[in-house]
This record gives sequence, C-alpha cells and structure tokens, in this order.
Amino acid sequence: MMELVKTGADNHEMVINMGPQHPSTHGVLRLELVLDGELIKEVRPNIGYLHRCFEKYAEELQDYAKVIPYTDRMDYVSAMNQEHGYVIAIERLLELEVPERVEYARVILVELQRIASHLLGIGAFGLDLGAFSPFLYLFTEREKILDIFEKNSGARLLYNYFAVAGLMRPLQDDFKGDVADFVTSFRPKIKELEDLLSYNRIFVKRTANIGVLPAKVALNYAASGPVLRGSGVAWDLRKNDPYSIYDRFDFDIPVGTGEMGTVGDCWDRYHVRVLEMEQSLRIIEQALEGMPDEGDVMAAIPKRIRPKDGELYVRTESPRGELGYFISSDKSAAPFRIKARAPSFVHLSMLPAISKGALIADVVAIVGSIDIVLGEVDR
Amino acid sequence: MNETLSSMPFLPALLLHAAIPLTIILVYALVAIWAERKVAGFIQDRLGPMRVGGWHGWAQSIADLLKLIQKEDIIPADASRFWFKFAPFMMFAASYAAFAVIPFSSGYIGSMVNIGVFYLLAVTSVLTLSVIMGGWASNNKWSLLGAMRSAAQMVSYEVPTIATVLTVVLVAGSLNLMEITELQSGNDTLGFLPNWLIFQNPFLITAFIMFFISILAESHRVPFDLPESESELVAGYQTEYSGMRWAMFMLAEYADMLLLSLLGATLFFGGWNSPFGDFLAGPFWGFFWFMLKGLVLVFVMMWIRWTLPRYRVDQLMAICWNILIPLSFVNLVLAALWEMIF
Amino acid sequence: MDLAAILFYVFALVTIGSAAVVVFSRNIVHAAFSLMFTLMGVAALYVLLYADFLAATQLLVYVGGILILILFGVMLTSQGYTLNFREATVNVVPAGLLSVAAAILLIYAFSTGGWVITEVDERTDTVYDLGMMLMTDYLLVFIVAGVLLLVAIIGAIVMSTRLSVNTED
Amino acid sequence: MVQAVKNSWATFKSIFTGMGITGRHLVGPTVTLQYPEERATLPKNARARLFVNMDDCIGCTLCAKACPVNCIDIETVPTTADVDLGKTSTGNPKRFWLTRFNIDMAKCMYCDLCVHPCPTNCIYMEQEYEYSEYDRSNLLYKFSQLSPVEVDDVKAKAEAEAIQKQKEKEEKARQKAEEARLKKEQEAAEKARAADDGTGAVPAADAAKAAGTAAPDAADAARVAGTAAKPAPGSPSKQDDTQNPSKGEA
Repeated sequence: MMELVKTGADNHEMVINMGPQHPSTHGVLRLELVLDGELIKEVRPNIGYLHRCFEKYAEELQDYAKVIPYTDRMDYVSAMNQEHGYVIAIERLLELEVPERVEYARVILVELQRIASHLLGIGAFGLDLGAFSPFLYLFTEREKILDIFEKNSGARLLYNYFAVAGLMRPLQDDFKGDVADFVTSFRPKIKELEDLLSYNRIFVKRTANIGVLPAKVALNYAASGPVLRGSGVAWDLRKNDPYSIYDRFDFDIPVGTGEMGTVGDCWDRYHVRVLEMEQSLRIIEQALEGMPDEGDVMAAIPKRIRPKDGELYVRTESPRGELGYFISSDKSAAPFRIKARAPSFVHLSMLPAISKGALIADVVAIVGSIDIVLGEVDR
Repeated sequence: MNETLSSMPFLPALLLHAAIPLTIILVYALVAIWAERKVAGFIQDRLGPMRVGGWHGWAQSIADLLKLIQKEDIIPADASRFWFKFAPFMMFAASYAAFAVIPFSSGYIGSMVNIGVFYLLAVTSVLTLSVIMGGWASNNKWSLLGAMRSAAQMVSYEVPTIATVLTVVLVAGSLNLMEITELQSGNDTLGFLPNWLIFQNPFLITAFIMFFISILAESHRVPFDLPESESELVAGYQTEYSGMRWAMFMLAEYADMLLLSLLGATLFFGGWNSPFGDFLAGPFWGFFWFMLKGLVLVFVMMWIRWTLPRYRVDQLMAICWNILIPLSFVNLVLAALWEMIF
Repeated sequence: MDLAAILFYVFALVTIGSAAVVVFSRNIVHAAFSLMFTLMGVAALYVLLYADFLAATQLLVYVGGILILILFGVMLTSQGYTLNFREATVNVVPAGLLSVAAAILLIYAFSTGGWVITEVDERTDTVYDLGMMLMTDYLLVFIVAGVLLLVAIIGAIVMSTRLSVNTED
Repeated sequence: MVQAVKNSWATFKSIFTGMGITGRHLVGPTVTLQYPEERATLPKNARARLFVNMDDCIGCTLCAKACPVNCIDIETVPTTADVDLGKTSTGNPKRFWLTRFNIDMAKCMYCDLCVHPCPTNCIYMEQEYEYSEYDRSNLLYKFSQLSPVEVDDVKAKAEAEAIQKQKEKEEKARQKAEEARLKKEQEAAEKARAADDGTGAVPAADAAKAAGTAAPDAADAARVAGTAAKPAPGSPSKQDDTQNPSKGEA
C-alpha cells in the first residue's frame, strides 16, 4: 500500500515527495521528506526542473548586451535587480561613466522592485500559512509598482530596461510624480499588513521559534540578504560594499531581534522584509529629491562591446541577498565565462539543516520564509 | 406540517420527510458555494464569479455542478476501489441523516426523537470515519496524512462540542431540539431581550464561544482546516477525488457547516423563534428566522476563513486538549451552579 | 410480515454479513471498515428494540470513537496495514474444534432455554428512565465505572507526559 | 494561568483586528477589471507584439542579428539595376527585395532588443496583446509583401543579373588573361630578339616576372566570379517558409 523506507533502520519512516507540483514550494522544487509521522527526519531538496543553462547560453550569445534579457529570467520576481547587477559588472569591465540621472533612476527602480519582490514574498508566505487575503491586498500594491514599470519600460515582469551605461528607453515625464504617489499611498498599507498578518497571533504561532537559523550557521552557509539579517547580522551590501550611488543615501539595516521568539526564526526573517520595505521607501524619497530632472538616459558607449582581457566579480544586494556576477572576458564580443551567484540557491542549501525535527507545516513555513525563486536556483 | 405528514400514507410521508431536508441542503449548498466565493471576492477587493447567469454570476454553482457531473470519474489504479467509491456517499449520508432532528420551523421537524442532540452528535461522528476511509482508500500519502489529521482533529473536538452542548442541555433540561427551541420563545429577558438561551445564563455565552470554535474545527474551516489545507497537504483526503465524488465531499462539507450552524442557532439563539416576539412569527417566518440565524453563523465562518492563517496540527490539538476541554467542563459546572442558585 | 420485521432481517443480515467480512477479510483495514457496518447494524437493531439512547451511544462510542482508534492503531503501527493475513492459519484445527463446540453450546441453549415472550414496551422516554436508574439503583456501579475511567485517564496522562512534550503554549 | 488568559486575550484581539480589516475591505471598493468587458489601457510604451512596417524596411537584418532567440528570419535579394524600390519615409534607399521576413511570435521573448538597432524605426512593439492561437504555426508572422510568384520572379531576375554580372566578370577576366598572354608573347618575342642581339638580358628577366604574376591574377578573377554565381542556384531550396531555418543556433 504505502512505500516504506527500505534504507532507514526504522521502518515506520515514510518518504513523501513535496513537489515538484505542490502549492507551497514556490515553483518546481521537489523536496524529498523523510517523515516519522508528521515529524521531519530529513529533507532532500531536488532542483533542476527549471534549468535553462543561463551561464552557458550567455557565453554563446556573442554579445554582452544580449545577455541582459536573460538575467531577467533568473529571479523573475525582481528582474530589475538582476539587470542592475549585470550592467554594473559590464560598466566596470568597460570602465564607463554612468550619467547621474540614470544612476538615480536605477536606484529608484531597483528599490521599487525590491518592494514588489518583498510584497510577493510576504504575500506568498501568508498564503503558505493559509492566510489568503493578505496575499491579494499586497498584490494590489505590487500592481501599482508594475504599472510604473510598464509605463516606463513597456513590460510588467521581464523588463530588459537597464542597458549598459543607460536605460533602454527614456523615462516618462511623470515618472517622479508616479513614484511619489506610490510612496505616499503605500505607507498605510504597511501598517495594515502589520495588523492583519505580522502581529496576528496565529501567524506568530506558526512562525515564531520555527526554523531557527543562528547567525553562526547562517554565516557558515554564506547566507545573505533578509535571511542573514533575520538572524541578527547587520550585513547589507548597499552599506557594507556600496555600489552605484548607495553611499549617498541614509537608511538603516533592519535586523531580526527575536521580538516574537528566537533570533533567526521564520517570523524574524519575515519581519525583516516588512521593515526593509519601509527603508526602501526612505531611499526612494531621497533619490527622488536628488534626481536631476534633465539629462541623458544613455551614455556614449562603444558600438561593439569588447572589454579588455580580465575578470571581475560584482555583487549587489538583490531582494533575496547577495547577487553576484563573475565575468571573465577574453577581448571577444562574448564573455568567456559568466557565473551568477544566486542567493536563492545558497539559501535553499540550508533548508535541510534548519528543518530537521520540524513538522510538515513548518517546512512550508521555512521554505516560505527563506523566499526562494526557483528560476534563480536553477538558472 | 408534521400533522399533515402523519395523516398521509406511510411511504409517501417517508419520502416527503426525506426530501425536505435534502432540498434545503442542495439549494443551500449551491447558494453557499457561490456566496463563499462572493464573500472571498469582496473581502479581497475582487468581485468573485460574475459571468454565469447574469446578476453577479448567480448561476455559477449550477454551472459548476453540471460540469462536475460530466467529468470523468477517475479512480487511481492502486486505490481500494470499493471504499474509494463508497466514502463520499457515506460522508454525505452522515451529514444528511443528522438533519432529521433539526427543527426547521415550528411546523416541521424530521423526527421528534427525544434524544435529538445526542443523535445528531452520534451521526456526525460517522463523518470522521468516512474521511479516513476516503483518505486511506486513495492510496496517496498526502491523502492519508490528511485523513489522519482529520480523524485526530474531529475525535478531539467532539469532546468540547459535546461538553458545550451538554451545558445547554443542562440549562434547558431536554435533549429534544424542538423542546429546547420552544423553551426559548417569548421576549422577556431583562424586559426586552428575547428569551434565547444565550441571554439566560452568563456561562452560556462562554459556552457559545467555545462551541463556535469547536464547530469551526469539526467542519474543517480555517483556522482549523488542516485535513484539507491546500498549501500543505495539497487537498488532504480529497486529493485523488474528481467529478461527482468530489462534489459529494464538497456537498457534505457545506452541509456539515450548515448543520452545525443550525445546531448553534437552535441551542443558543432561539431556533425558529422570531427575535421580535410575536412579530413575524408563525411556521413560515419561523423557517426564515431559523435559516437567517444559521446563515449568519455560516457567514461569520466564511469571514474568518478569509481572514486568518491556519494553525499547525499540534497547536490545534493543544488548543483542544489544553484549553477548550478543561474550560468547557469548568464552564459546565459553573453553569450548573448558576442554575442551582438562580 | 410487517415493516419492522423486514427491517429487522435486513439489519440482521447487514450485521452478520459485515461481521463475516471482518473475520474473513485478508486486509486488516478492510476488516476495520466492515466492522463499521456491523456496529451500525447493531445500532439499528437497538432502535428496533426502542433503545434509541443505546443506539446513539453505540454510534457515538463505537463508530465515532473506538473504531477510529482501531484504525489509528492499525495505520500507525508499522506494517500493520500492509500485512495480509494468510488464509490457512496454523491453529486451524483447535480453532475449528472450539467454534464447533461453541456453536453446539449456543444452539443447545437456544433450543432448550425457556424464553419469556412479552409485549414490546413502547417506551417514549428512555433517557429519563436511564438517568433515574443510573442515579438510584445502579449508582454504585456508575461511580465505580467513573473511578475506573478516571484512573485510566490519569494513567494515560502519566504515560504520555513521560515523552518530552513541549508544554509551552 | 495569568499568562494563558493574556495569550488568549491577545489572540482574540488580533483575530478581531484582522476581521475588522477584512470587514473594511468587504464593504470597500473593488480594484479589479472585468476583463472582456473592461480593458486596461496600456501605456503607449507597452510592449506586446512585434510589428514590422514593411514599407520602411531596407533589409539590413540588424534586427535579426540583435535577436537573442533567433525568432526573426530574413531573406533578402538584391534589386536588379532596372528596378528602383524607392526610399523609406526616413530617406534611406531600399536596395533589397525582402523575399522573406518572418517573426516567430511563439519564440519571441519581448526583450525589445531588435527595436533599437533599426535604422528606419520600422520594427516596433505594438500594444495588441490578444493574439493567442490554437495552432502554433499561426504565430509565425510573415511580413514579406511579395507573393510566392513575385518572389520567384524577383529571385530569377536577381539570379539572371548575377549570372549576367558573373559573365561580364568572367569576360573581363578572360580579356585580362588574354591581354596578359598577348603581352607575354610579345615580351617573349622581344626577349628572343634581344637574345639574338645578345644585349637584352635584363629586360627579359623582367618580362618573365610580369608574365608569372599575370597568370595568378586571372585565376583569382575567375574564382571571384565563381563565388558570386554560387548562391543563386542554391537559394530556391531555402524557400520553405514553415521550416524556419535556424542558422544561428549552432
């Protein structure tokens, strides 16, 4: 009748497949759960269902600019951030100067994208735990961000908007007004989210003290982004290794404090994201102030991008953590080698460590709280 | 109506008796499934189904039903065929049978047995078994997990349900739901309030809260919808079901929800009694008031469902065994003391 | 033959038939599910005897409680429900002898016993009578049974708390 | 005990707060569009479907080269001398017949990369977003304005012209070779005469060198003519439109 584990010593263990088609694995992830009743004895993530050979394909494309739309498709929830890291890498390879207006516009877009990504992550997390309505409330807000993106870039999800040393299309005239409107309308929604979800006792019960990731373990696994900050480590590349123009802005790094349970539990990871949205709003406000109204959106760049011999690693803070691009150039039109360091992949690797001894329902909470995107895990 | 029925020949009377609750359940289920989606839609700033039937998609459930009837009846290859086919019918039969003792109006009750409440609880306990049966027979691990959760949950929550119902029975002094309802007619509590039991004894208010929590769990509603929690167990014991058999499960779920809400309305809110004394009273209006009270409770259940996350299975059990069961028994004793003193 | 008699035979058949399935089924879960019909059939027979309270108790306790516990036990103990019983058991001869002896005894008792046939007492309120009896004639038995159950509950709590349960809640 | 009561109270309070919020949304306005009846107005920037204005296309194939997924397939035939295709609206002269301009929208990933290199801005993204098809092959958009007959005609003409050109080239090369041969013969005769004289040794060596270089020249010219002629007979086999030749995918 049921498959009993032959490998384990105890024959009351049960192996069950969670995914690849499961509502709360956030894509095509397959988790092999070894269960004792509902207790998790072991989790074995199986990945690769969404593998699209990003790295190999980038080397085959014969053009650095052609790779940009492919970076969108890694973490499709935060495509702007993926492009940002990549164009920064190319700009550094070519030693290009980026116009001021573009830098500001990029920061605004990237921070908006961070909010959009967190909205999706938080909403889906609530959905995993059974709260359906917050998901749709947050999606309403996300739609507003996507409207701004669509107005300027033309697309809603996979933008291909950042070009080397510029933007693919000029910004619309009312860009600043749209963003300012969004910022004012979004603040009360964070409060509503806190009331509806964050401090809901059932939600707290489901997330506090669950999947505790101590700071030391997080560092050992090379965690980054909200997952690391949730464990109480104030590490944010925008502050610790500033790129673009992030050194000009004043913002805080929210960290997990163990307000509802232990430092580094699911609730902390979740709440760091909520607080980060607030900080992103602050950055956007400052950027709106500093952004020049006039100016080019495209610097003069060589027609054919042929960087000189060399290699470099550029890391940026994507909504999920440290997104790094390693590019090795051999003077040709195509990169000799591109390697993308995907935070989701790194974070997924610690799932077995933190979900041992949890219940099935906790695995759902843990997977939701580390907020992986399978497009990025598999690339 | 009961008088008319008793004067009829046996078999037609029997069929009519059987048909009345069935009609109510079927109509209610169609409306409730549509209403559930509309409530969900409005809560989430959407509109819900809008396309079938004109005004606000009122015919959506009918269209769904027609679709489900036509669908292929898929039975997994390694399923235990007989029990797999049997479980949905048994589940529906159990919740349908329980309607026999619900006093729909002053003129109609299916069976005037003296052990009404007790019979109702006994029959609904069969629901648990059909859930296990469906989950086990599907030969799917997720289904089995859902079935086990469901069994544990329903067996546990039966205890606080029975304890709170017992509190009402103690105050009312009868197990017959019709008698309990008749006891609550009139409008003289504190001069203006209806004589509903919930206003009669302060411990019945706490009893109602506990009763409501228990029936949420008994009818698998959020935050206690663990047996079918779609984001964890996919759909729990219903995973392998499709078409008409799945529809039977849904029908039984919704019937169960109505049944327990109506039980709550009978026990605590005066059943078919009008809230305005003699105004708008009588058998027909009695039915109207009774269904209204039940549906308000159903609506609150829907509202809760679209607001809250769900508990984890061990927390669910902890709530039951650590809080509800002791509290409901303490409440029972206190209510009894109150009755003795006043 | 009136309706009650027809119903009696129907329910008796259901009871005996499903009991046979319980005994002869090779799959222990099928056996457990069949037991449900047996218990329900018995409950129906109680109803025919005007013992409605007893019938409801039968449903509530046996079908809603004990049978589910049996299923739990069957499903949660390792391999229990995958095990198919062998049709020919080793003790077939002693078991056969014992059953034949029991059958002879029963038939003897049935045919020689002096059966007193009385009119069916159409009680309308069994609950009241039951309550009265429990609180007067059978009070001691009732209390002893209650104490026994209390002891069992305390024992169960003691046994289950020995496992380190997360008490914080 | 006190803690338990506090916890229960907090739970109830948070549940009621949550129900209050959802209750407000229950009576609040909806945010969705009833799609087939109401449609969102897309911003003028929106990218939904590729479109090519063939009147302006000059057949430069820059878009096809820019496409990362090779969904644009262009085949051009040079115009013959007697045809003038005119100019585009941007003033660029059109020098090619576009015998094939196919875009496979099933492959397109809406990246916008083909739009930017276009010198005449004739390829761009439309706002039309409802173009799903039951048959995938219907998503292969054919923009070429030439009918198959015209395509054959144009190709034949181009081929004829190519052959003509090749012939001219060959003729030229032959003439050149002839001249070289004549020159060589003349020089050889001169050399013989000089040898007879016994004085012209140095110019004779020069002449021999000149003859040696002239011969490879002729061979070269013949080879050039040959390559020019080659594609013409090969092209008809490529005409199958449904089989999209994916040449860049190697």
